[in-house]
Amino acid sequence: MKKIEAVVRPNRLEDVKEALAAININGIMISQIMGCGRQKGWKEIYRGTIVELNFLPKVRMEMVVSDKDVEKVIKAIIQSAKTGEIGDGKVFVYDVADVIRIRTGERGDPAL
Amino acid sequence: MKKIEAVVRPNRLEDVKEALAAININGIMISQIMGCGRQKGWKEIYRGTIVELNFLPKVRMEMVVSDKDVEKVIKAIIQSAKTGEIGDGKVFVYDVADVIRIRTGERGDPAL
Amino acid sequence: MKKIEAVVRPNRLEDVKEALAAININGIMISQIMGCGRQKGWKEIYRGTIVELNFLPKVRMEMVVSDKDVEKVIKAIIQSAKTGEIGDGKVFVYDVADVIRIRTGERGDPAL
Amino acid sequence: MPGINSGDTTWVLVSSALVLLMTPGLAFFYGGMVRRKNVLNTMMSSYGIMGLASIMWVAIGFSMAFGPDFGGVIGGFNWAGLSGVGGAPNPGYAPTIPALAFAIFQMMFAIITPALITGAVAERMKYSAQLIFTLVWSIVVYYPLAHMMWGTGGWLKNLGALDFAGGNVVHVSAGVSALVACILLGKRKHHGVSSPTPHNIPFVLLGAGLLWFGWFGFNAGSALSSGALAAHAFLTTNTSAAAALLSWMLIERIFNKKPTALGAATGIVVGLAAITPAAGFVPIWAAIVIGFVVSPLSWFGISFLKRKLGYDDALDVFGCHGIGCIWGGIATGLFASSAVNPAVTNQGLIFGTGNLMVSQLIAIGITIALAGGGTFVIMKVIGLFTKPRVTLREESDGLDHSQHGESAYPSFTGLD
Amino acid sequence: MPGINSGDTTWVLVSSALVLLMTPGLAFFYGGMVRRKNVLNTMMSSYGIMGLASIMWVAIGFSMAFGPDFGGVIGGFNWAGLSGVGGAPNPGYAPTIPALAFAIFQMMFAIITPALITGAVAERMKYSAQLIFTLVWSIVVYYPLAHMMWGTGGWLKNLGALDFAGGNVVHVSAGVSALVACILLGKRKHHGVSSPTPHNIPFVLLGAGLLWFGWFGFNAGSALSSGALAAHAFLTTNTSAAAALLSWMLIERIFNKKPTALGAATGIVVGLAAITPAAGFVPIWAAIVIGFVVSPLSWFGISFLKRKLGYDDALDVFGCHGIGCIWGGIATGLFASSAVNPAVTNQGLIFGTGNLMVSQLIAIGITIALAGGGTFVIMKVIGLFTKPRVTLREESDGLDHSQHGESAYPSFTGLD
Amino acid sequence: MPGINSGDTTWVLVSSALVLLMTPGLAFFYGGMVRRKNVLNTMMSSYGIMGLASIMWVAIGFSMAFGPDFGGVIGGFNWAGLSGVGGAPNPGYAPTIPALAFAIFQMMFAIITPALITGAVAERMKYSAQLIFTLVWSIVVYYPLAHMMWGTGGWLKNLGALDFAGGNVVHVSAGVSALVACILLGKRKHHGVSSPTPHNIPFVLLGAGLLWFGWFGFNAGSALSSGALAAHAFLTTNTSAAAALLSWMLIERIFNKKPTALGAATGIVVGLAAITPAAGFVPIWAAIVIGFVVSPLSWFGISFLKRKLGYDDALDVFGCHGIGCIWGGIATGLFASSAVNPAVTNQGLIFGTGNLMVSQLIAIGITIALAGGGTFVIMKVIGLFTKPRVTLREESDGLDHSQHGESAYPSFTGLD
Ligand SMILES: Nc1ncnc2c1ncn2[C@@H]1O[C@H](COP(=O)(O)OP(=O)(O)O)[C@@H](O)[C@H]1O
Ligand SMILES: Nc1ncnc2c1ncn2[C@@H]1O[C@H](COP(=O)(O)OP(=O)(O)O)[C@@H](O)[C@H]1O
Ligand SMILES: Nc1ncnc2c1ncn2[C@@H]1O[C@H](COP(=O)(O)OP(=O)(O)O)[C@@H](O)[C@H]1O
Repeated sequence: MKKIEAVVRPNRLEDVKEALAAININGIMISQIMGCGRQKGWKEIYRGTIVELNFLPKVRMEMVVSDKDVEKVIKAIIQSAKTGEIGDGKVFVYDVADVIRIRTGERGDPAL
Repeated sequence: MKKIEAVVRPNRLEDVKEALAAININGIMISQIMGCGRQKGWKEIYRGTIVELNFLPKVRMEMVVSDKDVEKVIKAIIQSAKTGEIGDGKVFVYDVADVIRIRTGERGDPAL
Repeated sequence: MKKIEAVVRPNRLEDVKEALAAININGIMISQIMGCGRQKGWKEIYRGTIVELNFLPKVRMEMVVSDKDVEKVIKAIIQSAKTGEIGDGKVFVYDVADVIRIRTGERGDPAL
Repeated sequence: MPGINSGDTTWVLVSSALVLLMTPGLAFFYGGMVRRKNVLNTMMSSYGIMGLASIMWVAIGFSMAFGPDFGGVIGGFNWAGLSGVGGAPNPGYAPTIPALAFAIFQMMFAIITPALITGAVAERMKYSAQLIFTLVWSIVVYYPLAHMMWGTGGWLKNLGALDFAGGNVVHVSAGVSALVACILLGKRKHHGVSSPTPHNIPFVLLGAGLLWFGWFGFNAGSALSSGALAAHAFLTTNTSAAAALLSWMLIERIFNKKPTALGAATGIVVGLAAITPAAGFVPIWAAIVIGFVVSPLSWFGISFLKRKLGYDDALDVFGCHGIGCIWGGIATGLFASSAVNPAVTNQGLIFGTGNLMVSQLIAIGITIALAGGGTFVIMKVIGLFTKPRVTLREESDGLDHSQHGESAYPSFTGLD
Repeated sequence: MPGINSGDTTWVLVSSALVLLMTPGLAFFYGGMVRRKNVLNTMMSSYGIMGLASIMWVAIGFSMAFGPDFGGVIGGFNWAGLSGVGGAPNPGYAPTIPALAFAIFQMMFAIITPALITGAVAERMKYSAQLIFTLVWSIVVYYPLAHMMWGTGGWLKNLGALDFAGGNVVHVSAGVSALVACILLGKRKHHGVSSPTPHNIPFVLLGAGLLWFGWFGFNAGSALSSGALAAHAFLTTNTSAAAALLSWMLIERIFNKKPTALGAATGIVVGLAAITPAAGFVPIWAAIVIGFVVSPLSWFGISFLKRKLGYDDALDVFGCHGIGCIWGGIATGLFASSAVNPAVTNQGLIFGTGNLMVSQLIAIGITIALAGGGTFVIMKVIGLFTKPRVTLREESDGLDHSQHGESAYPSFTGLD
Repeated sequence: MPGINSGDTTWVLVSSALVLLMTPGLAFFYGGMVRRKNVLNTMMSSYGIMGLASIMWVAIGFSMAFGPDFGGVIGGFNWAGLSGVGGAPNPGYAPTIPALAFAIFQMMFAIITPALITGAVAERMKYSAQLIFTLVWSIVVYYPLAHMMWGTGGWLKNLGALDFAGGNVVHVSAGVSALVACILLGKRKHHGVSSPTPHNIPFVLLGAGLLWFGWFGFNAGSALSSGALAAHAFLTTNTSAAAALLSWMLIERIFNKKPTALGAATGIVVGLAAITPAAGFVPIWAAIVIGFVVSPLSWFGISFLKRKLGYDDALDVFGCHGIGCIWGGIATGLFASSAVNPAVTNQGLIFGTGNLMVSQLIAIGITIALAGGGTFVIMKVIGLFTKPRVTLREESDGLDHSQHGESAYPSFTGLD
C-alpha cells in the first residue's frame, strides 16, 4: 500500500475530488495547508501598500491506496489539478506499513 | 519507530486521548481534517432544501512510537474510537526513519 | 528523498522559515496542529478559575528534500527553533517513495 | 423653527440612524450566507452602495423622488443638491419636522433597496458592474417608483394604493429586480452540484438581529412623527417578525424535523418584510396573521419554486422580499382599517369593499413591471459595454481575491 | 392625542428598540462562551424566545402582568390581545405616552428574562424543551412577579418595595430559575474534566458592548419619560458598569495576575445588572459603590461557591444575574434617596430608617421563592412528558447538529 | 423641570448611547486589523477605557473640562463628583436639557478619545501601561483641551475657533498623541518584514458600520438639541462619509486596480472624522468636498509618508484621525457659513475674510502642541517607572496570551 499526498490549488479541489471518484478512490483526507514554493505570493493591498504574501493557501489531499492503483491515481490527480502555471503543486508517494479499519478491525488491503 | 495515524470521529477525541494516556502515549499531534469515505454525509437543511455534505469533519491523531508499542496503541485506539457504525475511521502505520528532539538534540527512540 | 516533519512553537515559525530559506529550502507545507507532549499547558483564566490546557497550538512544517540535504535541514531547524525549554518540539524523518511535480510531470529529485 | 416638534424630529432622526444601520446589518446577513472566499465582496456590495446611493440622493435622488411632480411619475430637478430643502417642514410630507429630516429618512431607503438586490447576484457579479447597475437602477426604477407611490402627485398614491413603509417601493421592487438580474447573469458554477454553504451562521444571526432592530426605524419611523401611530407600527412590526420566526421554525420542524438557525433568521426577515407595507394600517392581530402566513409562502418559493424554475437567486432575495411583500401588499388590501389609521380611506377587503384591494394589486403589478422591465433593460445595456460576470477562474478563486485583492480571514485555515 | 408628550414617547420607543437589541446582544455574549459545536443552539435559545415571548405578550402577557388586579398577585385577562390598549395613555403607568408604547417597552423585558435563563442550561438542554419551559415559566413566574412588583395593585409594590428596572422581576428571577434548572438538568458530560472553552471571545465582547448600549434603554427607559430622571438613571447605569468592569479587572489582576477579556465582559454585565433595581433611586456616588462591590461578589460566587456546591451553571447566570441583583436590591435598600427621586417615600438605610430595607428583603425573598419553586415544579412536570436533556451522543456531537442540523462555521477547521 | 424640552433631552440621551456604542465599534474596527494573537488585547484597550474614563469623568473630568474657568485653560474642581450637576439645565452649554444630560454626552467623547490612541501602539504596549497612560493623558491633555475649545471661558473658544463635534479635541489630539506615542514605543518586531495581516476583515467592516451609526450621535448630537441644526449635521456627516468611501475606492482602483474592503472601511472612518469639526457649520455641498478630499490626503499619509518617515503607527491613527481632522479643521475655516448656523460669526475663507481661518490654524496648532508635547512627557515619565513595552518573547507569543492569559478563538486552527 502507498500513501499518496497531493498538494493542489484550492480551486482545484472539487475537480480532483471528482476525478478520483471516477476511478473509485473514495477514502480521502483533506486539509488546508499554507504552502511556500516557487510561486510568488498573491499580492494583497493593505491601505495603499501592496504586500506580497509569503505563504499561500493550498489544499492537501491524502489517500492510502493499494500498490496497483498508484499510477492511476497520480494520473487522475495530474489531469484534474494541472493548469500549467507555477504553483500547481506536487504529489508525494510514501510506503504504508499497515492499515486497520477501526469499525471492523480488518487489516491491510481489505481495510482500504 | 513507527508513525501511527488515526482518523476518528470528532466526538471520540477525548476518549481516545484518555485511552492513549492510559498506556503512556503522550506525544501526539492532533488536527482536524475533512474526510470522505463510505460514510454518507450528515444531512443539513438549507432554507428548506436538504443538502448532503460530501466532506465530513474528522479528527486525525498522529503519534510516533517505538516498534514495540505499535500493537498496543492500535488496540487502544480501536477500543476507544469504535462505535460500530460506518465512519469510525482508519488507522495507518508508517515507518519512521529518524526522530530528533529539538530541545536536546537527542535522536531515535530516546527522543520520543 | 526524505520527508522532514518539524513540530515547532508557533512563535518560531518566521525564524525557522528564514533559516530554511537561507539553505535554499523553499518548498514547504505549513499547518497548525494541536500538540500534547511533556509540556504542561498554558494556563488560562476562565472567570476566576485557572484552567490548564491539554492541547497546545504548534506549527508543523513539512518538506521533502533530497537525501543529501537531510542533515543540513535538521541542523537549521534545531538552531532556529530551539529555546531550551520543554515544548520546543520534534523533528521526524520519513522515507519518500516518489515525487511528481504536477505542472510538468517531472518525477523524483528534479521535481523537488 | 415654527411648526417643528422636537420629539417628532428626534424620532425621525433616530429612525434614520436605525435604517442606516440596516445596511451593515444586511451585509452581515448576506455575508454570513456566502462561501468564505466571497464574504468581503458580498459585504462590499452593501457598503459601496452606502457611499454611492447617499451621494446620488443628495445630488438628484430626493428631487426626482419627492420633488415637484411631472405627470404623476417623477419629480423635477428643482430640489437637486437639496436646494431649498432645509429646516422648515414640508407640510405635504411631514408637517412637524424639518424637510431635511424627511429627506434624510428617505435617503436611507434609497440606500438599502439596491443593496438588497445584490444578494441574488452574489458570488459571481463583477463589483464594478454592481455599482454601475445601482447607479442606473436608482434613476430608472427607484426614484420613479418612490415618486409614484409616495410623492405628492404620484399616480399610485392618488389611486389610493397604500404602502406604509416601502413594501412595493423597497421590497417588491428589489425582489423582482433581483430575480431578473440573477436569471440574466446565469447560475453559479457548481450550483446544484456542491452544497450551498453559509460560511458563518452567527453572522447571519447578527445581521438578522440588526435588521430587526433597525426595522423599527424603517416602519415606525415611517409614521414621520412620534406618538400613537408610531407605537402601533412598532408593535405590528415586532409581532409580524415574531410570528414569522415561529412559523418558519414550525415548517422546518414539520418538513425537516429540526428548526435551523438559518431558517429562524430567514423567518425574521420575511416577517419584517411582509409587514412593511401594512405596518401603520392594520390591527395588531392582523400582524400575527401576516407574519404567520409569510413564512410558508416564502419557504415554498425558496424550496420548491426556485428548484423547479431553476434560477440561481443566491441568497433568495426574490423568495424573501419579493414574495414576502407581494403578500404584504395584498394583506394590506385585506386588513387595512381606518380605525387603526384615519389615512385609510378605503377599508380592507374584510372590512368593506374591494376598492383598496384593486389599487393594491395595480400598485404591485406596476412595481413588478417597472422593476422587472427596468432591470432587464439595464442588464442588457450594461452587457453591451462590459461582461457583468466574472470569469470562471475568478469565480472559483473567489470574488474577494478577484474583485478586491483581499482575503477575509487570512489566519484561519479551512476549506470553502 | 391629549396628554401625549412626543419627546417622552420617542424616548420610550427608542428605549424599547434598545432593549430588543439586548437579546441578540445576549445571544452573542452567551454564544461566544460555549464550544463551537453549540454556538447556534445557544444563540437560537435567545432568538427563538424573541418570537415566542413576543406573541405571548400580545396575546395574554401584558394583560396578566399589568391588567386589572386580582388579589395583588396577577392581572386579569381584560386586556388580552391588547384590546383597549391603544394610543391613549394609561395614567397609572405612564401618563405622557400611549399605553401601547408602555406595553411595547414592557414586552422587551418579558423577552430577555427567559432568554437569560438559557445560559445556565446551555450545551445540553433540548431545544423544544427550552421553548416549552419558556412558555410555561412566563405564565407561572414572570407575569405574576411583574404584576406583584409593578402592576397597579401588586402587593409588593404596595408594600413599598422598589425595583426600578427589573432587579427582581428580571435578574433575580432569571438567576434563581437558572440555578434550579441547571441543577435539575445535571452536569454536562466531561464537565470538570476538560476545560471550559469559550470558542469566540470577540463575540462575548460584542455581546457585552450591545448589552451596555441596550441597557440604557432598559434602565433609563424605565423612567418612562424623558428628562432629569432618565438622565440620572442613564448615568448611574454607565457608572456602575464602569466601576464593575474596573473592579473585575482588579480582582483578576490580584488573584490571577492578568485581567482577562472574558472577565471584563463579565464585569460589565454584572455592573449593569446590579444597578438595575437602583438606577433611578440612588445617587451617582452610590452607583460607583454598587458597581465596585458587585464584581467581587459575583466573582466569589462563580469561582468558589459554584465549585464548592458543584452545580453546572454553564454560563453563570446565577452568579452574574442572581447574585448581582440580590446585591442590587439590597443596595437599593441602603442608598435609595428621595432627593434623587421623589417616588422614594422610605429612604434607604443610610439615610433613615430600615423600613425600605425590610420591604426590599421581602421582595427579594418572594422572588427567590416564586422563581425557584416555580422552576422546580415546571421542570418536574416537563420531565413527565419528555426528557428535557439531549442524549450523551447528541451532547458530544454538539447541539448545533443534533437540535438544528447545522454547523456554525463549516468552512473553518478546528477542534472543539 | 422648567426649560427642559423632552424632545431635545431624548435626542441628547440617544446620542449619548450612540456615542457610547462607538467605542465597542472601534474595538472591532481595530481588533479586526491586528493579528489574531493580539485581538483581545486590542479590544480590551477600548473596553478597559470605557471603565476608566467613565469613572474619571464623574469624579473630576467634567468639572475640569466644563467647570468654572481658570485662566481660559482649565475648569475648577467645583463640580467634582458632579456635585450640583443635576436636572436643571446649564444655560451656557445647553439650555433645554438637564445639565446631567450634557455631562453624560460629553463623557462619551472623553471615553473614545483615548481609545482611539491605542490603535497606534497596538500589538506591543503593555496593557497596564496603556491604562496608566490613559489616566494621565486625560488629565494633562484632554480636559484642558476640551475646556479651551468648548468650556465657558475657554480661550480658543473666545478666540472664535470652531470645532463642532471634536475635530481638534478628539481627533487631532488623538492622532498626534498616537504618532508621538508610537514613535517613542518603537516599531513592532518584524515590522516591515512580514506582511501586515488584518486577521478578520468582516470585524473591521462591523466596526466601521457601528462607527458610522454612532457618529450620528457624535455629530448631530453635538447640536445639543433636536431640530434643523441636528438634521443638518446629520446629513453632512452621512454625506462626507459617503464621499470619502467613494474616493478611497477610487484611489485604490487607480493605483492598485482593486478597491478593497479594508480601504472602504478606512474611507468611511476618515470621512466621518473629517466632517466632525465642520458638521454643523458648513453647507451640504461642502461636506461632499470635505469627504472627497480627505481620502487622498489620508491615503497619501498612510502609504507614503509613513513609509518614508518609518514610524510604526500600527492602525494608522495619525493618518486617519490626525490628518483627517487637520483637514477638517481647515475646511471649517474655508466653508463655515452663517447661513448654515448663526453661531458662525466669522464666515469661512470662501465666503469672507480670513479671520476664521487664522483662529482655526491657531486652534489646530495649539492642539498639536499640547497633545504632542503632553504625550511626549507622559511617555517619558511612565518610562521612568516601568517599561511600557512588552518583551520580544511576549510580542511574538501575542499580547492576548501575555497580557490577558487568553486566546480569542481557541477552537479555530490557523497561523498568525
Ligand atoms: N519539496 C517540497 N516539500 C514540501 N512541499 C512542497 C515542496 N515543493 C513544493 N511544495 C508544495 O507545493 C506547492 C506548490 O509548489 P510551487 O513550487 O509553488 O509550484 P510548482 O509545483 O508548480 O513548481 C507549494 O506551495 C508547497 O506547499
Ligand atoms: N483509503 C483511505 N485513505 C485515506 N483516508 C481514508 C481512507 N479510507 C478512509 N479514510 C478516512 O477515514 C474516514 C472514515 O472512513 P469511512 O469509509 O467513512 O468509514 P469506515 O472506516 O468505518 O469504513 C474517512 O472520512 C476518511 O477521512
Ligand atoms: N512521539 C510523538 N509523536 C508525535 N508528536 C510528538 C511526539 N512527541 C512530541 N510530539 C509533538 O511535539 C510537541 C512538543 O513536545 P514536548 O514533549 O512538549 O516537548 P519536547 O519536545 O521539548 O520534549 C508536542 O506538542 C507534540 O505535538
